[in-house]
Amino acid sequence: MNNFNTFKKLLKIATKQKAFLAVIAMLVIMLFNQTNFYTSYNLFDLMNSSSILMILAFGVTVVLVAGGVDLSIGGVMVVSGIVVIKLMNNNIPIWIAILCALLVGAVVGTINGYLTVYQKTEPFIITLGMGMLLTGVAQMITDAHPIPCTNPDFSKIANGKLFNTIPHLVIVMIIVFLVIHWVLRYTSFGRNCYAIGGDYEVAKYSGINVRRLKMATFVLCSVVAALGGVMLSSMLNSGSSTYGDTTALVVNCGVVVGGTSFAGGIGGVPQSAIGLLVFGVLQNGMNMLGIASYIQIICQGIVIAGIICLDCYGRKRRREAV
Amino acid sequence: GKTTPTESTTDTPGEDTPVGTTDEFEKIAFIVADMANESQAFASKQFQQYAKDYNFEVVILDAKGDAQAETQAVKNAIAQGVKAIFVNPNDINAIIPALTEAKQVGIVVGMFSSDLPADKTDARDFFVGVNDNMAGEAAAQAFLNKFPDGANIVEIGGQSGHDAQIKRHDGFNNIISGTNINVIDFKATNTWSTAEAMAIMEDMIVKNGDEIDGVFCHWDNGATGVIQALMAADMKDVFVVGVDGCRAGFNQVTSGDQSVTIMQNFTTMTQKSLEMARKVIDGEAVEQQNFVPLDIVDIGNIDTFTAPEW
Amino acid sequence: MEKKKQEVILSIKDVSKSFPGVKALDQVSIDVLRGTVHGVVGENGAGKSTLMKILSGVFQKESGTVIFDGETIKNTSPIQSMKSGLSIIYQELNLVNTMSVGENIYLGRFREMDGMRGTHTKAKELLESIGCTIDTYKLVSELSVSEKQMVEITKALSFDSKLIIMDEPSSSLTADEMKELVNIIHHLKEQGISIIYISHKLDEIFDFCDIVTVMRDGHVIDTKPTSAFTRSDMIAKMVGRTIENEYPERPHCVGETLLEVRSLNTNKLHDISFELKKGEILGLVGLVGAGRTEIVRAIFGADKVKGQQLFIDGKLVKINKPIDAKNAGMALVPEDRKLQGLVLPFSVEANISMASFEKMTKFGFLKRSTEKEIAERQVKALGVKTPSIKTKVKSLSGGNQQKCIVGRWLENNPRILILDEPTRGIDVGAKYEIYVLMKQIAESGGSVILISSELPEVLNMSNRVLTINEGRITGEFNPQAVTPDQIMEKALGLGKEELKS
Amino acid sequence: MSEQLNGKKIIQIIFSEYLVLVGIAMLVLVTAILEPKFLSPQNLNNVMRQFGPLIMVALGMTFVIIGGFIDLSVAGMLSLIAVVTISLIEPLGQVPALLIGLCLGAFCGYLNSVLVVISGAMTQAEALFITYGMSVVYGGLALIFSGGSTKQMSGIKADTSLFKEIGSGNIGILSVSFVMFLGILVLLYVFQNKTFMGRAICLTGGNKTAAKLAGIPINRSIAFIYTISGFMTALGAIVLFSRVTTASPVIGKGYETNAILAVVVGGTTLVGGKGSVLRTVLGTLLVILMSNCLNLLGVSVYMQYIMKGAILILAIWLDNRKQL
Ligand SMILES: Nc1ncnc2c1ncn2[C@@H]1O[C@H](COP(=O)(O)OP(=O)(O)OP(=O)(O)O)[C@@H](O)[C@H]1O
Ligand SMILES: Nc1ncnc2c1ncn2[C@@H]1O[C@H](COP(=O)(O)OP(=O)(O)OP(=O)(O)O)[C@@H](O)[C@H]1O
Ligand SMILES: [Mg+2]
Ligand SMILES: [Mg+2]
Repeated sequence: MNNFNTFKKLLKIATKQKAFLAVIAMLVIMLFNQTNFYTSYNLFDLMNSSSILMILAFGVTVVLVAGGVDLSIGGVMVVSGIVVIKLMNNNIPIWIAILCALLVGAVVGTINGYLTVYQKTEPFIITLGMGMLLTGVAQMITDAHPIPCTNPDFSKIANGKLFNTIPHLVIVMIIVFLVIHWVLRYTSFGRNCYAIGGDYEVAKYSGINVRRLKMATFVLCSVVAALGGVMLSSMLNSGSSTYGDTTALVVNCGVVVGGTSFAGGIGGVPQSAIGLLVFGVLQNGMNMLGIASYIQIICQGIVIAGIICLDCYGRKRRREAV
Repeated sequence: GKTTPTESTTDTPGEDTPVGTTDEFEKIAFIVADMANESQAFASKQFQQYAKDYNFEVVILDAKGDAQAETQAVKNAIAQGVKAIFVNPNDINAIIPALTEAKQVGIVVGMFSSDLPADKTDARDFFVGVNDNMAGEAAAQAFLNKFPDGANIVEIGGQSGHDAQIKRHDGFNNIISGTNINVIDFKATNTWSTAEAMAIMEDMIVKNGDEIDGVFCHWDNGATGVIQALMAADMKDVFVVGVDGCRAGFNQVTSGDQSVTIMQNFTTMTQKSLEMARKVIDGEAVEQQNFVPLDIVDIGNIDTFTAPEW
Repeated sequence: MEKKKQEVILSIKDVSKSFPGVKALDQVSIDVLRGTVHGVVGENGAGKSTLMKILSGVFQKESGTVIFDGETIKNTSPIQSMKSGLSIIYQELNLVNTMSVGENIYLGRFREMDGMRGTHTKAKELLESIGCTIDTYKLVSELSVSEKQMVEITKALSFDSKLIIMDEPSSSLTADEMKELVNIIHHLKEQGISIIYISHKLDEIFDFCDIVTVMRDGHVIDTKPTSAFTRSDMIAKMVGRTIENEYPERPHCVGETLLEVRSLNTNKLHDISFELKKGEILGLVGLVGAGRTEIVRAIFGADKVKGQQLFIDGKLVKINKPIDAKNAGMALVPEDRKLQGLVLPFSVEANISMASFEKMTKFGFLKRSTEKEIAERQVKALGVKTPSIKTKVKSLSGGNQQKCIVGRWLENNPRILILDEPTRGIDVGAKYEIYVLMKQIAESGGSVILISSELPEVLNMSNRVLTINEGRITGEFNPQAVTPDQIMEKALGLGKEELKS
Repeated sequence: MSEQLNGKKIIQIIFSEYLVLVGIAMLVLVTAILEPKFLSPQNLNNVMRQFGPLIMVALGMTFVIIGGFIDLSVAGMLSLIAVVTISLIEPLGQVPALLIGLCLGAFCGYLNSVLVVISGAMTQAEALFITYGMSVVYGGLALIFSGGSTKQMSGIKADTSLFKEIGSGNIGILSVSFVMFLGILVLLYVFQNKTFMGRAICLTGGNKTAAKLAGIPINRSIAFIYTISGFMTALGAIVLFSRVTTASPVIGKGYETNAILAVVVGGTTLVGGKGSVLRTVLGTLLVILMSNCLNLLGVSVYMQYIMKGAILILAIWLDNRKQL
């Protein structure tokens, strides 16, 4: 009985989740092709290469659920990634450097939050501006040169492998996933995020401290993005101002493809993980199949537009069907 | 299922034939920094064209101008079980961890066009390419030749933060500083955009007027914009130097709009890379650093070069 | 009931508030006694909602004092007022659509509720205590309007309130649910909780309010025990003039068939067929959720249908989009004016002229003077209270907003006017005007389809009534020849059950 | 409004409604003091020319944003149109190439609208991601079409006089592209304020459901919104490649953000329903002047990012403050 219910629940999620179906479809396609796709190395690599974007996506999910949007994560990632390396290159211990980088995230998040919440500006455009500004800051502090890390231990944080198979990066990603999932589902903070995203005014009249809460989501998102930046720097063992070019759009897009509503109040980190997996599997699979780059680009565009269109279409059908 | 490439020796007989190799050709991967960049798109075509000559089958992976995507591409190549990887790096430091991993599983690693930092060269087997520092130096030399008595020039950089932009700028300024040629204005672009180069040039003309004797533009297509701006301002005798030696640069030199292009020969570079890889795989020793010389092309010697295909 | 000591729980003194262009409240003073139901009535825009929002801390008063439970209240906020024992059910529904019923009831109190499970258990208990069986895990967006209303009431109850303000809670409740609400109100009263009850339905006011305050144009006109009011007295005070009848006489020149609907099917509707005669007002009666809205939306081309044939004047017409319906001479005043009717950030003018582009465009170009004429004509004809036609429709009161939508369609001289809950939240005077309009349309050869949850309204205004139950037509009546009970029986679907048994 | 307009009132209106004007004035003032050549005719001429491509795209974007949607596809679309049009000059001749380019733009825009309408995307966010996907598709098509290489107008043996005229020609003291812009501005202004479709677009942006139920053809207005955007992007592409005489397959990169920036800094709100093409002109002017000024002041490209971001934030912030 219980099993049956879980099964039904899964089925419901599957039909509702275009992204999930897309991932399954791609996995099936890869079954019928003679490639090294289904090797443990590749599957872990696939997870590994999606991990940083996923970490960012989990932070963004919180903001989106609360009815905001954050396009500055690319900038945050880059700046914090550079900060951590600059500090370490000046002989500051790793952990302190990482904390400082996260602090950078917190500061940016606070500014974003302050401007959107207390000054009632449009987060979409404010964070876009913040992203540009941070890119400039990153270029200025590095003079637009990539800076290699001189501390040999730093690289191991992301590049090491547990039992020689599971990349540390994947483990970090899973930890972030679990923490944010728990926060969103089982804490007062998380539920209130859904409330303010669902209806800001109602939440306000229900005595939720909407401003502080919404502000907190921006801070959380930026701190998570900063963590993503630290992991990126560790993975690449260097920091540069050019890393975060299209990150913000791709991540937000992945989160929405996964099914977290831009309008707020709907979604969660499992959906975001799947949304990002769509891109990860697609990229990896097409590389495995040796599909030419330009075609890959077009396929990616079609998948993005396609899934979102299907999703909208489903919602339209549901609207009409009631 | 199949084994992971990391445990490369545990292949059990009777399994599916490894996909990485066919009967005749060994699989190699060329990781392009950015396929939207025409010089690299051209290089990838060269790889596809010449791979068979060295008994290779080439997989092209696009890093889309992104350092992170590039390490992913390297790992993807590892997963595909290739014999050799050629990388045109977006960021020479960022690529090292991934290349180290590739070398650990026994893949031959060749750097294409840009080399790793001097103290990290053990992460690759060999390097073939031009040195972008040298491109900058050659451009500087062209100015020194043209203006022995000194001149005022401006520099328009490529995408700021990009490896080629950094090296061309550094190489150029190493030679130029201390000479009587003054770089009175420098600005890099947000992307390798002709329109941006043109707008910057227009604004530099307003600012510096007729003082400008020469322009060093980091890439020939940018020089196209520079030339447009100069023509609009009716400045005819400005000495324009570009890098690439692509079709645009060639045409501009031929028509006399551009004075010099520093030409890099991708065909030679590709062939040399493939040859090196073949040798390493076959167990021969190779030279680690292989510079393909840059040509300084001007109206005087342009007839001696074959017109580029890109 | 023995006379307890009638203690004043809430004392409002000389409270004023103005908005740009209107003085919404002018020196308002009201005392509310503990354990009483205090009715507040008044025309649209009288300032009722504004006053309540000041009490609950949504708006801040400009002057005057408010003393609640012995304490003077200054610059309060919604949560402060709720915690101090004053909760409010707003006129516009106030639930988070994307969340479950249970979480909505305890919104913002997740921690106190001991997590998700505690929230749902407690919510279920509370809902059951008022006789409501909604699944607490259901999303609010899946509820019907009346179910939402019940959830709101439950939410207000979940606070230990000393005073509950209900701003038109009954505007979308069915008769049964209304009974339940009355029970709840009595129950609360017994516990010594006071209730401020705002409604345009005078029956309710006379039914269970102890004291009534009448407001007009931001002033308190009178406050006295309900028994001291007569109905016409109260109406006269509300509108400042006397109205003899609440309903005009229904039209009586019913002619041949104007519209015929044949086998209309959608996911929710089954084989709906009916005729609409010229000069007729056809009432659709049913419980909320029965599918009345769906029928008219389908006819109007707003929803996808599986199959239907529509004949106007005996000719088959194809209607796929609302534009087709408009061109065929139909007009629809939708049930949710803010979401479906109005473009809130736009002016009254733009909102009124929205359906009249044929009139005001020439070769695709707008004629501004015509647009102005149209807007001014309708504002005048319907008596829309607005500072100017350039005023944003957002700042009008509910009733006046509704009039803008009606005016928009009247400008088109529609032959078939469909009104979905047209008088929801509208005062007596405005209601009467709308009834007269319906009658005028009918008498000038058009017809009206009227959907309303107020049975007296349907019975008094229509020539014919169809009952709808679960997407089917279950009966057809002449409202002059039946009792309300007979109609409700069919609307509740009881006839079917009897046949079966 | 028929109230008396005295000086004080005008200043008040400027500060409350057209803050971007103040921004422009300050930018002009500071730059003119630090670098007097800023006001030289040559520089003004440059600004006028640099203004050309972006204003076209931004004007199109204005309608999209007023209609409550957004169009990120202009980046890919601009690249595609530029490489296609420039390649067609030689085989087909100038006028056919130009017309095909414009049609292609309108078609791509129409295609976007079809996706939006069929899928029933009602919100800005949905449209954002659909058009982002389409931008990637158009960009990919541009790469395939060009094989990744830059197309040269100067390398074309055909007659390119028409495009040269668009790119660098003059009518009196005005550049051809500027005159084109003026003409189009008038057309679009009239379209927005005096025609049925213009009003329909505003109403669609204000409340789609209500507009639909009132018999406004919202599907047609969505089609108009995106087709205009596509057409204007095509014009932008043509002005752009005529100016620089080349078209690379990534030539449109960044145009989407700059166009949105221009529209929003101008004061058209992202909520939909409210805004004007005139505001966009001011917004675009600010964006263009900013990079011009920074170039003249010799500020590094890093600063340009920082300034752009900061001005965007500042503009929105100040704009919001006065509304509070
Ligand atoms: N936010 C607001 N901004 C401007 N004016 C407002 C606002 N809210 C209300 N008003 C105006 O204040 C007056 C009183 O409105 P209120 O909503 O209190 O009326 P009401 O008595 O509740 O009417 P109804 O019965 O229609 O709900 C009206 O003239 C209305 O236009
Ligand atoms: N937005 C929505 N999403 C999902 N379900 C809905 C939505 N709106 C309504 N429903 C469902 O459809 C049913 C009909 O709701 P509604 O109250 O609109 O019915 P109706 O036919 O309009 O009622 P009436 O007969 O009073 O006009 C309800 O039971 C509700 O569960
Ligand atoms: Mg009210
Ligand atoms: Mg209804």
